[in-house]
Amino acid sequence: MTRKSFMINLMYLTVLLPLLGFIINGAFGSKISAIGGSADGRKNEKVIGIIGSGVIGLSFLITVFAFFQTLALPVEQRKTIINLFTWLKVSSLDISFAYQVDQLSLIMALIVTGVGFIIHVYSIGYMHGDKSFWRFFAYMNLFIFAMMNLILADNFVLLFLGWEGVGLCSYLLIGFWYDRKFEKGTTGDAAKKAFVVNRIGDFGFLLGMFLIYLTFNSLNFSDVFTKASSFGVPETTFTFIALFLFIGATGKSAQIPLFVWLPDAMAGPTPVSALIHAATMVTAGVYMVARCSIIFASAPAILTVVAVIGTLTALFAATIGVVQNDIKKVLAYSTISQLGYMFLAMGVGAFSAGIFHVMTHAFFKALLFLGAGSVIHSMHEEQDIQHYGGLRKHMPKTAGTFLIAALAISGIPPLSGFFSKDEILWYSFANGGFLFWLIGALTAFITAFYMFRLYFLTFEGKERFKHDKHPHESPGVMTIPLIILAILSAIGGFIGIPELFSGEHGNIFEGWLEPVFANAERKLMFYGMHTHFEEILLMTISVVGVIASIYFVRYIYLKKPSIANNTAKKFKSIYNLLWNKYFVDEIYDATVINPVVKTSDSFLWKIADNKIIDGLVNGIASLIGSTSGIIRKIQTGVAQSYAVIMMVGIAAALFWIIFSL
Amino acid sequence: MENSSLISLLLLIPFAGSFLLLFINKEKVNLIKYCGLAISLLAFIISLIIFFNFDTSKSGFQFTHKFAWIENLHIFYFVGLDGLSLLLVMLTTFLTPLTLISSWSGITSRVKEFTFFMLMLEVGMLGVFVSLDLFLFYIFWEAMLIPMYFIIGIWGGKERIYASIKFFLYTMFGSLLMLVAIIWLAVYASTPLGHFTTNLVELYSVGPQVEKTIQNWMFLAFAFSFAIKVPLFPLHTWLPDAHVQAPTAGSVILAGVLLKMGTYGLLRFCLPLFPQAAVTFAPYISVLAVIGIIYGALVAMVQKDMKKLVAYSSVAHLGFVVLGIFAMTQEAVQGAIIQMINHGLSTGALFLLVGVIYERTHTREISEYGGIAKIVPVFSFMLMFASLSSVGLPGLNGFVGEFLILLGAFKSPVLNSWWFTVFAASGVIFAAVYLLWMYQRVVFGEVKNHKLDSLTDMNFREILVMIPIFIFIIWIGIYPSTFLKVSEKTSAKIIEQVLPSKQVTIK
Amino acid sequence: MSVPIVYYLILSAFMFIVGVAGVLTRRNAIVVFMSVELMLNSANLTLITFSSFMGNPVGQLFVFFVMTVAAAEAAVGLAIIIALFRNKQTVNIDEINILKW
Amino acid sequence: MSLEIILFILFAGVAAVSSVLMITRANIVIAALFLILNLGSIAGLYLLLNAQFLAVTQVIVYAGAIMVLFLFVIMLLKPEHEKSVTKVKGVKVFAFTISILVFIQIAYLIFSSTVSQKVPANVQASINAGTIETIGRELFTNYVLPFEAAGFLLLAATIGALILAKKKIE
Repeated sequence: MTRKSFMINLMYLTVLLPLLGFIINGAFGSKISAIGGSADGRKNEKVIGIIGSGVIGLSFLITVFAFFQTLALPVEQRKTIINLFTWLKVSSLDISFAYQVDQLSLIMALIVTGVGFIIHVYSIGYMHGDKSFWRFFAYMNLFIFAMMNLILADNFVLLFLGWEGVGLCSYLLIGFWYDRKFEKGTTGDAAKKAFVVNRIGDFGFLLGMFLIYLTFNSLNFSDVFTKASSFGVPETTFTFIALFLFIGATGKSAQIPLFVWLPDAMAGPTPVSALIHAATMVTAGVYMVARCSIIFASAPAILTVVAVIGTLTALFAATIGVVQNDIKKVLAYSTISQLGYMFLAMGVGAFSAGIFHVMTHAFFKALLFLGAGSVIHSMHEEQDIQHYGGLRKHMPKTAGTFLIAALAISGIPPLSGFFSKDEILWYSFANGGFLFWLIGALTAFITAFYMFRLYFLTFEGKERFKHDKHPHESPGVMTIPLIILAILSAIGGFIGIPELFSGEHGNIFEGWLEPVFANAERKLMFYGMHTHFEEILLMTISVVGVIASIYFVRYIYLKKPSIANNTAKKFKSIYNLLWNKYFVDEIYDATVINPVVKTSDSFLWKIADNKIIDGLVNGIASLIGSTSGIIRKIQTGVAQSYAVIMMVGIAAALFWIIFSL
Repeated sequence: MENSSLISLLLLIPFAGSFLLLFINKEKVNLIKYCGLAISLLAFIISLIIFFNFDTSKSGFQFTHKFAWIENLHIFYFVGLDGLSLLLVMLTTFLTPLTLISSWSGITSRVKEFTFFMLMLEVGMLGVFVSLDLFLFYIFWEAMLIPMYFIIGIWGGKERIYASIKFFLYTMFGSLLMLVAIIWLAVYASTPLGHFTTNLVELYSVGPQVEKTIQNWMFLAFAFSFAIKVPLFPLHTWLPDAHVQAPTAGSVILAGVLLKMGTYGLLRFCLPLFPQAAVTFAPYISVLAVIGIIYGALVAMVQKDMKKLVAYSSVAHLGFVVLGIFAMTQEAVQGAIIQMINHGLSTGALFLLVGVIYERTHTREISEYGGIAKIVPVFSFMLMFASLSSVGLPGLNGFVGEFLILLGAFKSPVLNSWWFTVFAASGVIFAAVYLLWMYQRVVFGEVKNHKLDSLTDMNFREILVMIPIFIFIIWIGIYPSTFLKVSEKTSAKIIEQVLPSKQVTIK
Repeated sequence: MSVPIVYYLILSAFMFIVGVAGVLTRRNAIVVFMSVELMLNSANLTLITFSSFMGNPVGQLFVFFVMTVAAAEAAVGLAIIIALFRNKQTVNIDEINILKW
Repeated sequence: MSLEIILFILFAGVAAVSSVLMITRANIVIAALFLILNLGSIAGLYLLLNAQFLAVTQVIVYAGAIMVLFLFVIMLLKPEHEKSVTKVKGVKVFAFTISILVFIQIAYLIFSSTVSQKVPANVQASINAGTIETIGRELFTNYVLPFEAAGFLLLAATIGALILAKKKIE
C-alpha cells in the first residue's frame, strides 16, 4: 500500500465513526441532556448535535480524500478491498467484514455521507427542543452506519446486514414520535408497515442470495461476478437470481407492488424523510441492481421486467401525486416515481445513468424535503397545502431553494435533474423502445405538474392559513443546508453532461463508472443505431412539454383556481381513485392482511391448535381418565376385599401348579 | 489438558450443592439465594475451564470419564463432551445463575425448595448433554422432568397443575418409546458386539448396520420422543401451557435449555445411530418443521398474552433448528447448533423481560399495555433489542443461525428442493410481524391504561441479568466464529456419519 | 420321630387357612392382627418341621428371625392401631376405608 | 401308640381347635386367650420336634411378650364386641369358601408330593440341630450379620412404635 492511497484504506472508518456516534449518543445521550446547562437543555443539545453531525462530517471528509486518491490511481487499480475480520465461515462459505472501495461505492458513499452530513446539521435546528433529541441523533448515526455497510460491503451478506439495518433505522425513525397519531392509526403502525413490507422484499433478497451461493458457491462480490461473467451458467438460473434480487429491490426502493410503505413512512420527522426515504435508503435497491448489473444483464427477461415495473411505478405514483394535499405525501409519491425512473434506467441497461439520477435525485429531493420541513416547522406542524399559500414573502430562502429543486426535478436545463432524467429517457428510447420513452416523458410532464402545483399552492397566491400562525424564515442552521443543496441541485448535473454536448471528453460520470459496468454492458451489447438528431429532438420535446406543463399549472392554480375544483368534481370517480391511491392499501388489507390474521386467529389458533391438536391430546387424556374412573371402583378402600381378591389369585396359582404337576 | 474428572465435577457441584442447601434454615432466605447463586456460578466457572481447555481441532469426545456401572450389561457411567454438547453445557451453566438472579424478588414462597429444584434441574440438564451412555442419558432425561414438574406445579400461575401434568405426561409418553428403542437397539447390538451394551460410542458402529425396516422403527421411536421435546408441530401443544404457567425462571430454562434437548437428541442419537432411516424421513420431518415455522408464527401473531406469543415463537424458532438438522449439510447443521444457542439467549431474554413487567403489573395481556416507552425507557429498549434478536436482524445472533440454516437447507442434497427454504424463509417475514406488532402495541402509542403511570423502570438487578445475555447476542451476531469453531468438527463428523459417501470438506 | 411329617404339614396348613379366614372375615383390626400372627406361627411350624426332620439347624434359625420380625411387627402394628383409634375412634377395618377412589 | 403320637394328637388338636375358636369369638379378650393357648400348644409341638430352644422362645416371646402386648392394647382401647363378623354375608361365605378351597389345594399338594419320602428321619441329627449350643454357634458365626440386623430392626421398631403411639404434641 502506498502512502498515496492510505485514505482509501481508512474507508472502514466511515463505517465505524457513525457507529461510534451511535454508541456515544445512544448510551450517554440521556445523561448528556440531563447534566448542567440551561433548563431547556439547549446547550446540551448542541453537544449531542455536534457529536452526531461531527462523526458524519468526518466520514464525509475521509470519503472525499479517498475519492481523490482513487481518482489519482490508474483505472485498473481503483478497486480496494479492506478486510477487517471473518464473520461467517462454514465449509465453503466464507464471509468477512470486508469493505470494497471502488468507483460505484465511492459515489454512493459521497452521496450518503455528504447529503447525510447536511441533513444532520439541518436536524440540529429542526429537532430543537424535542425531548428525545439524543435518541434522534443516535438513530440517525445508526442509519448512516448501516447504509455505509450496505454500500461498502464486498459480499452479499454484509450488504444484507446494511440492508436490514437501514430497514431497522427506518422503522425506529418512522416510529420516532411513538405517541403521535398518524392518519388512521399511530406512527407505530406506519413504522411496522414499513419494516414488514421491507421484510417481504428481504425474503426475496435472501432467496436470491441462496441461489447465488448454490450456483457460484460463494457470496463474495468479486467471486460471484467473475464467475457470472465467464461461466456457462444457464440463463434460467440467472433469471431466478435476478428475479429474487429484484423482489428485494422493490421492497426497499418502494416499487410496485411493495411501494405502500413509503407514503406512510412520512410519519417520521421530516429530516428522516429527507435522508432515509428520499436521498439514501430507498435508492439502495437501485444500488443493488447496479452492483449486480452483470447478473441482471445475464437475465434479459428480468431486465425487461425491471424496466416495465420502473416505468409503471413512475407513472402510477406520479398520478397519485397530482391530487395529494399533504406536502410530504406529494413528495413521497414523487420519490416513488423518481425511483421508478431509476429502475427504468437499470432495466434498459443504462446503469450509470441510473446511478447518476440517484445522485441528482439525492440532491434535489433532499432539498425538497428539507424545504418542506422548513415550511412545516414554521407553520407549526401544519402539512396540508390547502392551508398554505403566499409563504414566499415570509420565508424567501426556503421558497427560492424550493423553486430550484422543483425546476431540477422537472428537468429544466441546465439544472441537474435535466441531465440525469434526459439521459434515462434517451436510453429508454434507444435501448428499450418508444413506449418506455413515451411513458417516461409523460411522467416527466406530470412530475412538473404536481411539483409546481405544490410550489404554487405553498409559496404563491393568497395566504390561506389562519391568522394565529406567524410563518417565519427558519434559522441559519436550517437554511444554510438548504442553500448548499440548492447549489448542488443546480450544478450537480454538469459532471454528467452527455456525450452529445461535451464532445470528445464523453460523459465524465459514465466514464468513471465504466469499469464497474463494463462486463454487464458487454453482455447486453446495445448498438448505437440512433443519431444525435433523434436525441436532440426527444430532448426538446420533453423540455417543451415540461415548460408547457408548468405554465398550465400556473394558469390553473394561480389564475383560475376554480378550474381545479371543477375538474375534480367533474371527474369525481377518477379523483377519488387517485385521492385514495388506487385503493392499493385497502386491496392489500382485504386480500392479504385480513384473511391471514383472521385465519390465524379464528382457525389456526382457536380451532386447529386449541380444538383439534390440543383437543386430541386432551381427548386421549380424558378417555384414559374416564376408563380409569370405571376401573377404580374396584378400589373399595377395605383392605379385606383386596385380601379376598388376593386369595382368589393364590387359588388360581395353586390350580396352575396342581395341573402342571 | 485432558482432565477426565472435570465433567463429573461439573455434575457433582450442583448436585451436592443442592443437598447442602437443605441443611440451611428455611427462614434464612437470603443466605439460601446467595448459596444457590454461588453454586451455580461455580458450575459456570468449571464449564468455562472446560471451554478453554477444549481442543477444537478434534472431532471426537473429550474429557471423557468412564467406569463400569452395571458390569454384566455393559452399562457405563460414561460422560464426555464434543463441540455440540460443550456449547449446550455452556448455555445451561450460563442461564442458570441468571435465572436465579432474575427470580430474586419474583419467588417469595418456599425459596429453599425452589433453589433446590433449580439446581437439580441444572444437574439433569447437564447430565443429558454429557452422557455418552444411553442408559445414563435416559436416567438424566427422565430425572430432569421431576424438578421442572415441581417448578411449574408449585410456583406457576393459575392453571399450573394442568400445565405441569400435561408437560409431564407428554414428555413421559415420548420417552417411554425411546426407552423401548434403546433396549431394542442394545439387544440388537449384542449379536455383532457379542454383548448387550448401551455405550453410545460402541452403538454408533452398530446402528447403521441395523436392517432398514427396523432402523425406521427405532428412528421413529427416538425421533418421536425428541420431537415432543423440541416441540415439533403437531406435538407442540404442551409448550404454550407450560410456558404460560411456569414462573419466569422456569420459562427461561424451559425455552432456553429444555427444548434444546430435543434437537440435541436428534443430532446426537437419531442421525448418527440410524443414518439410512434419517435420510428417508428427512423430507417428512422437514415438512413438519416448515409447517411449524409458519404455523407457530401465524398463531403467535394473534396471541393476546405476551408469554404465549413468545411461546409460540419458540415453535417457529425450533422449526428452523429441526430444518437445519435434517438438511444435513454443514452450513445447516452449524446453523442449527448456533440457532439452539441463539434461541436460548433471545427467547430467554424475552421471557425475562415479560417476567420483569409482569412482576410489576401482574398482567400479561397485550391490550392492557400501550405507550410504556415514555414510562420505562430502559425496559422498552431492552425489549426492542431482544425482539430484534429474535426477529433475526443481521448483526445480532438470530440472523447467523437462520441464515446458515436456510442457506444449508437450500443446497441440501437430502431435501433436494427449494420449497423448504422458500416457505421457511417466509417465516422471517412473520417473525417481524408478530414481534413488532406486539412491541408496537405494548410500547408505542399513548398511555391508555393509567395504572401504568406508576410503573418503575428496571432496577439494577434486572439490568444485570440482561447485560450478559445482550453481550452474547451481539457477540454471536458479529463474531460467531468463536462458537462456530467449537462445533465445526463435530458437525462435520455427524454429517459424515449420516452421509458417509459424501465427502465433507474440512479445511 | 414316629409322627409322619405329613401330619405336621397338614396341621400347619390348616392353621394357616384358619388365619387366612380370620383375616378375611373379622372386622376388628386387633383380631385381624392376631390372625396374622397365627399365620406366621403356622409357617414357623412348617420350618421347624423340616429343620427337625432334616437335622439342619438353619430352619430353626430362620424361625428365630421370624420371631424377631413378628415382635417388631406387633409393636409397630399395635402402635399404628392405637394411632388409628385415636383418630377414628374405631378399630373396625371396614370403617377405615379412606384409601379408595 | 407311642407317647409321641399321643402328645402330637393332644397338641395338634388343641392348636387346631383353639385357632378355630380364636377367629370365631366375638369377644376379643377371649380370642386373644385362645391365641395364647394355640401358641402354647405349638410350643409343645416344637418340643416334639426336638427344637427345645425355640419351644422356650415361643413361650417367652410369643405367648408371653407379644400376647401381653396385645392384651394391653385391647384393654387400652376397650373396643366393643363385634356385632357380626362381617357386614355383608355374601363376602363372608365367599371368604370361607375360598379358604377351604385353598386348604384342599394345599393338602392335595402335600399328599401328592414325594417330599416325605425324601426327608431322612434322623433322630440324633434333629436333637443336635435344636440345642441352644448349635443355634447359638450358628447365630454368632455364620449368621452374625442378620442377627445384628435383627437387633437393629427391633431398635427401629421400638422407636417407631413410640413415635406412632405417643400423643401428638401440639
